[in-house]
Amino acid sequence: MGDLFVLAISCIFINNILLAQFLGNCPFLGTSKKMETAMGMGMAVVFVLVMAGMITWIVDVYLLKAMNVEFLRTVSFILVIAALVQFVEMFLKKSIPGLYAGLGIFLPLITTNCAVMGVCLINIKEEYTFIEALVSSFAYAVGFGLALVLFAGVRERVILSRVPKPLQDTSIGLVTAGLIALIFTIFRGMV
Amino acid sequence: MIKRSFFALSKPRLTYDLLDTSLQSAEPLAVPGSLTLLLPEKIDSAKKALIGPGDAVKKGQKLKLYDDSTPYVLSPVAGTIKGFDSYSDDFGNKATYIMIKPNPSAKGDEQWAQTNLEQTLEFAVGHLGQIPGALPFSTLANPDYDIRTIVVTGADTDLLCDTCQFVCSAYADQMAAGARILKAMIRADRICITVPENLSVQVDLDGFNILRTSDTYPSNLPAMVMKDHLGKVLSPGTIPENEGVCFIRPEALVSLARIYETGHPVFDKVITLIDKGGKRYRVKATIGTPISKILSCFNVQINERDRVIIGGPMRGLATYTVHHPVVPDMDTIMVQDRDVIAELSDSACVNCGECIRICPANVPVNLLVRYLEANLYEEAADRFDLESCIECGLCSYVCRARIPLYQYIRLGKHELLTLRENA
Amino acid sequence: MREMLSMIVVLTVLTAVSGGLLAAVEQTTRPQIEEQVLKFQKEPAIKEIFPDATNNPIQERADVTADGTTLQVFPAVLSNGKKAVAFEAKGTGFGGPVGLMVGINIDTDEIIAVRVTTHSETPGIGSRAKEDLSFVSQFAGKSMSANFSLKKGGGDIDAMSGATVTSGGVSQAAIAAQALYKKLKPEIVKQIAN
Amino acid sequence: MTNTKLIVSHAPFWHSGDSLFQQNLNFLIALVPAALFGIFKFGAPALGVLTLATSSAMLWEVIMAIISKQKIAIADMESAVIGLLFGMMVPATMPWWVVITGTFVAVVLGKYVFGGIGGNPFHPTLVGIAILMMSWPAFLDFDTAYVSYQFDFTALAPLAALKSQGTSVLSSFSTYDLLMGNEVGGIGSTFGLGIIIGGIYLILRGYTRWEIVVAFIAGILITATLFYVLHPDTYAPPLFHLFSGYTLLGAFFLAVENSSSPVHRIPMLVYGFLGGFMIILVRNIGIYPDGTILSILLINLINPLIDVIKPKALGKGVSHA
Amino acid sequence: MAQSLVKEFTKGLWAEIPPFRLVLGLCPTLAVTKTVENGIGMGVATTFVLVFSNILISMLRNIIPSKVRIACYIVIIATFVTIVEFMMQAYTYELFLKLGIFIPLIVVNCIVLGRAEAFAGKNTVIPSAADGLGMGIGFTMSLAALGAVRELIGAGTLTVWGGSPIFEIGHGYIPFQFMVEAPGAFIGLGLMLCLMNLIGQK
Ligand SMILES: Cc1cc2nc3c(=O)[nH]c(=O)nc-3n(C[C@H](O)[C@H](O)[C@H](O)COP(=O)(O)O)c2cc1C
Ligand SMILES: Cc1cc2nc3c(=O)[nH]c(=O)nc-3n(C[C@H](O)[C@H](O)[C@H](O)COP(=O)(O)O)c2cc1C
Ligand SMILES: Cc1cc2nc3c(=O)[nH]c(=O)nc-3n(C[C@H](O)[C@H](O)[C@H](O)COP(=O)(O)O)c2cc1C
Ligand SMILES: Cc1cc2nc3c(=O)[nH]c(=O)nc-3n(C[C@H](O)[C@H](O)[C@H](O)CO)c2cc1C
Ligand code: SF4
Ligand code: SF4
Ligand code: SF4
Ligand code: SF4
Ligand code: FES
Repeated sequence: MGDLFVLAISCIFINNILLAQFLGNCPFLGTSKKMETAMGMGMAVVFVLVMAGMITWIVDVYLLKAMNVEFLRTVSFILVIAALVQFVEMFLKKSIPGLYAGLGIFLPLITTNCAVMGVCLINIKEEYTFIEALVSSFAYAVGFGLALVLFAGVRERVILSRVPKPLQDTSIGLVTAGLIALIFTIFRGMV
Repeated sequence: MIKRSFFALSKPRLTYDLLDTSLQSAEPLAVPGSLTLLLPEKIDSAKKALIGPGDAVKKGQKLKLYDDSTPYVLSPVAGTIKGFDSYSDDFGNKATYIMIKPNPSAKGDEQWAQTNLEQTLEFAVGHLGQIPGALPFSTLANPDYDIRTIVVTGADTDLLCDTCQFVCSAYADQMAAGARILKAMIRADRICITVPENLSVQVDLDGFNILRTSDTYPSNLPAMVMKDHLGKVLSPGTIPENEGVCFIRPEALVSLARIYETGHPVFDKVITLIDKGGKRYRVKATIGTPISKILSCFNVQINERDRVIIGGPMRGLATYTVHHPVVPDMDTIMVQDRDVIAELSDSACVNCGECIRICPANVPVNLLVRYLEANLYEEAADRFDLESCIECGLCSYVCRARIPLYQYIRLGKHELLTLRENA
Repeated sequence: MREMLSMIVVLTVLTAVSGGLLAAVEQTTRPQIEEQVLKFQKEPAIKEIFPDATNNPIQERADVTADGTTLQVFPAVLSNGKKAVAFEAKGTGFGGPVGLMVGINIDTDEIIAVRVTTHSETPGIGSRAKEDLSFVSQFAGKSMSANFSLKKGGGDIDAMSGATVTSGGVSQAAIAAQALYKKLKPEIVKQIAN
Repeated sequence: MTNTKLIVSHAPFWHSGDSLFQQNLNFLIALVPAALFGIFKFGAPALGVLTLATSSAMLWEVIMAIISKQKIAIADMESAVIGLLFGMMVPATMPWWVVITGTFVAVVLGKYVFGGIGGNPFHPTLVGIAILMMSWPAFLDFDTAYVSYQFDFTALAPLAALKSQGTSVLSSFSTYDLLMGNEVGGIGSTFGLGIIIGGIYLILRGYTRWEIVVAFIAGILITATLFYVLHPDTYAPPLFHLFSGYTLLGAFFLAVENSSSPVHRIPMLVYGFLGGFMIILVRNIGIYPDGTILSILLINLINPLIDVIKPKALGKGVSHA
Repeated sequence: MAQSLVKEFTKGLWAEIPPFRLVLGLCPTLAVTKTVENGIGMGVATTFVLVFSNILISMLRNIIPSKVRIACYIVIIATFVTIVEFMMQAYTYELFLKLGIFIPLIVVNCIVLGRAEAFAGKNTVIPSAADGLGMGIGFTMSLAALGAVRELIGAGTLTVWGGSPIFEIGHGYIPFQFMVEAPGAFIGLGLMLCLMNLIGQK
């Protein structure tokens, strides 16, 4: 239990998927101009990542490793994630329209998001157990959401300040993200 | 002007001035050789005006531009219309100056003689809309509001001003009479009057519901009086009238009483002039008198780049011309030397939080100003309480970056209205 | 229906072709990949640990197993005829796992030398563990039963200044090597005897 | 009189007289005791670094304004404060080119790119120091910086010594010594008493928000006490933390930077407390010897999120009659 | 024909150069540009996948039913990604170690799927190949440029291929380490973007 807690803390802060592992940067910059959007994306990622983390772990251990075809990992993971996103989208549309309306436009974005694929691959590379993989997927997703929301908070203000013209928009967004990555090194070595 | 104190751990406190008792009466000023009336409607060259240069006007005559227009002014004298000029205010609202040359020999008060002085609201709306003190009859008659409470601002709303206090003490009887007339016209349940809690002058206020207001600015502003004394907090974007409350000047009641007492219209307005040194002068001037006449009467010298402010230091309006006339709601004229004028800047908000500390309405001014600068008015209203602002001007007074915040906010509200009207 | 069928057929065929192709590529590249891994990760370290080896430890590598633990070992015959073995153990440093190749004299259970193999430490700070030998050379000559903890933790090893975390990782790896060696030594001796 | 040009400006026509220049002038005044002490202790090189840092920061501001054809805004002294604070946080032996590179990073990456005054989401000086720390840590190493000096006290940076040698070194640093600046460190960051006096001056003058300072110090003391009470052998006592390293400078001068800190009361308290808490967390379980710089940058980062906790605006939520 | 081919090829080199113009594919851009060498390696690997997946997809575009088109594209792309992965492991192992997880992640690189969907699925083989090659080279150039800036400032060297630098600033230079650290990647890219905006404005 304690180990899982440490794992979770480490995935959220120390090895933050965005700021320490460089995964999921396109949505990081794309969906952080408004707090509302950022929160929607954060929630969508938590939802999909937890499910993807579990399913790809099962696929890897019970299919790929069992049949000794690990070289199909990339192909099968991406298919699983794409199918999952499609399925989640259909399911939500039918059964929880409220949530679907909230997440809607962010779901398709997630398929081509390094963070989801990356975490699934990390789970395998680190040889996590199923429970560890579950915790790590959830915690990485929370870390993604946290970084995204923090970034959006700052960015909402930066957009309103008098940023020199050539630096506006993505450029200053990247500079801000860099400083946030610098700040996140504060958590290094804490577990 | 009040300075930031050396140790400023607590927020600055600005206090109202009490009645200047050295001025016992208001000096009457002779009718000048030319008067200017301000009509809040612009001239439409496509339409044929009812009045034009050369027309003779009678004292008390109702002057309108067109048949179908609502705004009107009353001519304070008998004389001749000399011409028109256009005038535009702060937000580009257009109005018209009507120049009149008085003719002392003309007998021109028939207009009023012909009219029966009815004590009804309909009559008042049609004929008393421009009496000194500017009683808002059209508001009182507006069927959208259900005005049950009248609040007389016996305590002046802006700093330095003491006209209202003066009117209350000098014309207490007439004020009470005016209140009875008003009560008869409308269905008001009660008439309140605000009085500074430390006012030493004894004023007879029988029949009024007395509200003692504190001496700290902005406790005399309508929204604060509503909250502190009437127990009604205005929701953002509403005005006292929405809650059935109407704020009027004491002088409006005095004028009402005088008109029904004498059967004649009155046009002399009590005005306090505050010169550069803070010395006050009290004058009774005919509506339409150019400000320059009042200034020269007291030998108040105006130099290049000085300011002439109509109203008090926190909420007044600087005028660009000393020819601007006395209007029915003009109580105070303040002259400010160019040397004491605080420099404003176009700096960005530095987030010092001074405005947050002082804002009586808890408006997050630091963020609000960012959204206003970016022209995001809807967002400013939804998330940053633009409409909660009671327009006291304190944020601008303390702003460390010297941003004209008060003006931004007024402009923001104006733009928001335009936006919503166009939507 | 036709559309459905064509969807299924196309996807299945595509996936099958992809699987076949990848299987073939994997088969062809496997030996080359194994060689690369050895060449880049292990060989340099082993060469430094046993500069005077008379055999080729890489070629003579073998897997030894005991109690379900498998370890790849590199046996060496030194120029003075002594027998030695090298294997890799892992610890956790500042930026991730730190691999440590440990070379041991089988007869005396003394460390001949250790070298960092893989790491992802900060260049110039933690990476000194690999580049600057003054730190790892502390291990040389120590017995496999010595205390490999850092001095801060009560052991014998001086941490690198400014890189205590990396130092801790290396120390962790050395301690892991101790455990492995203890467990697998009989098997290793058997293997080398062959 | 009739044709006199009048000034048409907007209400209010009074101003409290406060200005950015006043604020920054007072900031500089408040920094004087600690800076002077640094000059006495570390001699001419310290004076050189402080002057160079202050002037180069102002120069960068001018250069950037000229390049981007903007109004030059050094008269508000904001960049002087950024520069002086930078100088006060670095050792007296820092080479000139490191100083000017540092102030360049602080002024340009910390402030200019965000649109200048009021736009910076993080404390510019801290951005400069943090980036320098990551790039050229050797120039910020106080243990090696003063090898040529002779001191009559332990010439070890207290926090670095604590990190590398554990609590056994604590006996070499008395609370009195730390408070009176008998330690090595940044030019202006060692004289605790001077910093406290300057800081209190600023609070009284109303130029810093006391809530932040108080909550910050409370965060440090409470967190450090918790650690200390649980494991007195492993962790340093609270006062050691409060008086060593950049802590006091952080509490009184860095965490309170306007643009990057909250303005509402509860957010200020949360902000300050979290800053103090993170510092102790970093020192006790993190990798950095001193956590002040990154902790303050971290609370700068969360500032926009927490500064939405504010008292309800007048009439908000009141239903229409 | 030849003219339009040239156009398909060159648009990726400036007008639509990823990731500057299309703000996509940021992860590899940020993560692997510590050195020019890494940038080029990543770029070449991505180019390989782009060209071959574009070719194959344009060949099969009439057979693939539109409803499962994305799935098919993904399978094709993933196949080539895996091939690259094996090849790099076998022949450029050191580079493979440095690029790590970002090689399999080419599969989710928005640029690759983006080109498949936007171009190869609608065009014939030769233009698709030209498009893929142009975009790939543009991407490689961007990574190399960012890598050059970061490596030069952050390490004082330029390493194009094979591990040893082709250029060193000199022994007096103390590398500005920040630029090769994670935060430096964001800021480096942000400032380069600013530079491109400045050039674009003129
Ligand atoms: C060493 C020094 C210390 C000063 N200290 C203060 C001070 O504590 N408070 C202050 O308001 N002005 C201080 N000043 C600034 C001048 O007195 C300044 O000109 C004056 O405050 C401006 O007056 P004003 O605010 O009325 O325009 C100081 C100036 C110097 C050179
Ligand atoms: C994390 C945290 C830390 C706090 N730290 C302090 C503190 O150090 N000092 C303090 O007076 N209040 C602190 N508070 C706030 C108080 O509990 C209380 O909410 C506040 O003082 C109420 O202030 P007010 O009602 O006067 O505005 C803290 C609150 C939180 C959530
Ligand atoms: C902005 C700037 C950056 C500099 N960067 C470095 C550097 O990274 N390394 C270095 O040794 N000198 C650097 N210099 C220092 C000078 O170029 C000069 O070579 C140095 O001070 C000579 O010192 P030395 O003779 O002691 O080596 C820099 C100077 C400036 C102005
Ligand atoms: C940018 C940066 C990189 C660091 N890299 C390492 C590292 O690779 N290994 C390490 O043990 N400490 C590292 N540290 C931490 C620090 O130098 C050291 O652990 C403490 O000073 C305690 O010795 C790093 C610190 C910073 C600021
Ligand atoms: S006239 Fe109006 S503003 Fe002036 S003192 Fe009277 S009530 Fe106040
Ligand atoms: S500014 Fe005018 S309305 Fe306001 S208080 Fe002064 S005199 Fe009255
Ligand atoms: S004018 Fe300023 S201080 Fe006054 S209520 Fe409005 S926002 Fe608040
Ligand atoms: S007083 Fe002015 S500068 Fe200070 S926070 Fe308010 S608006 Fe910003
Ligand atoms: S490359 Fe687009 S999210 Fe990573």
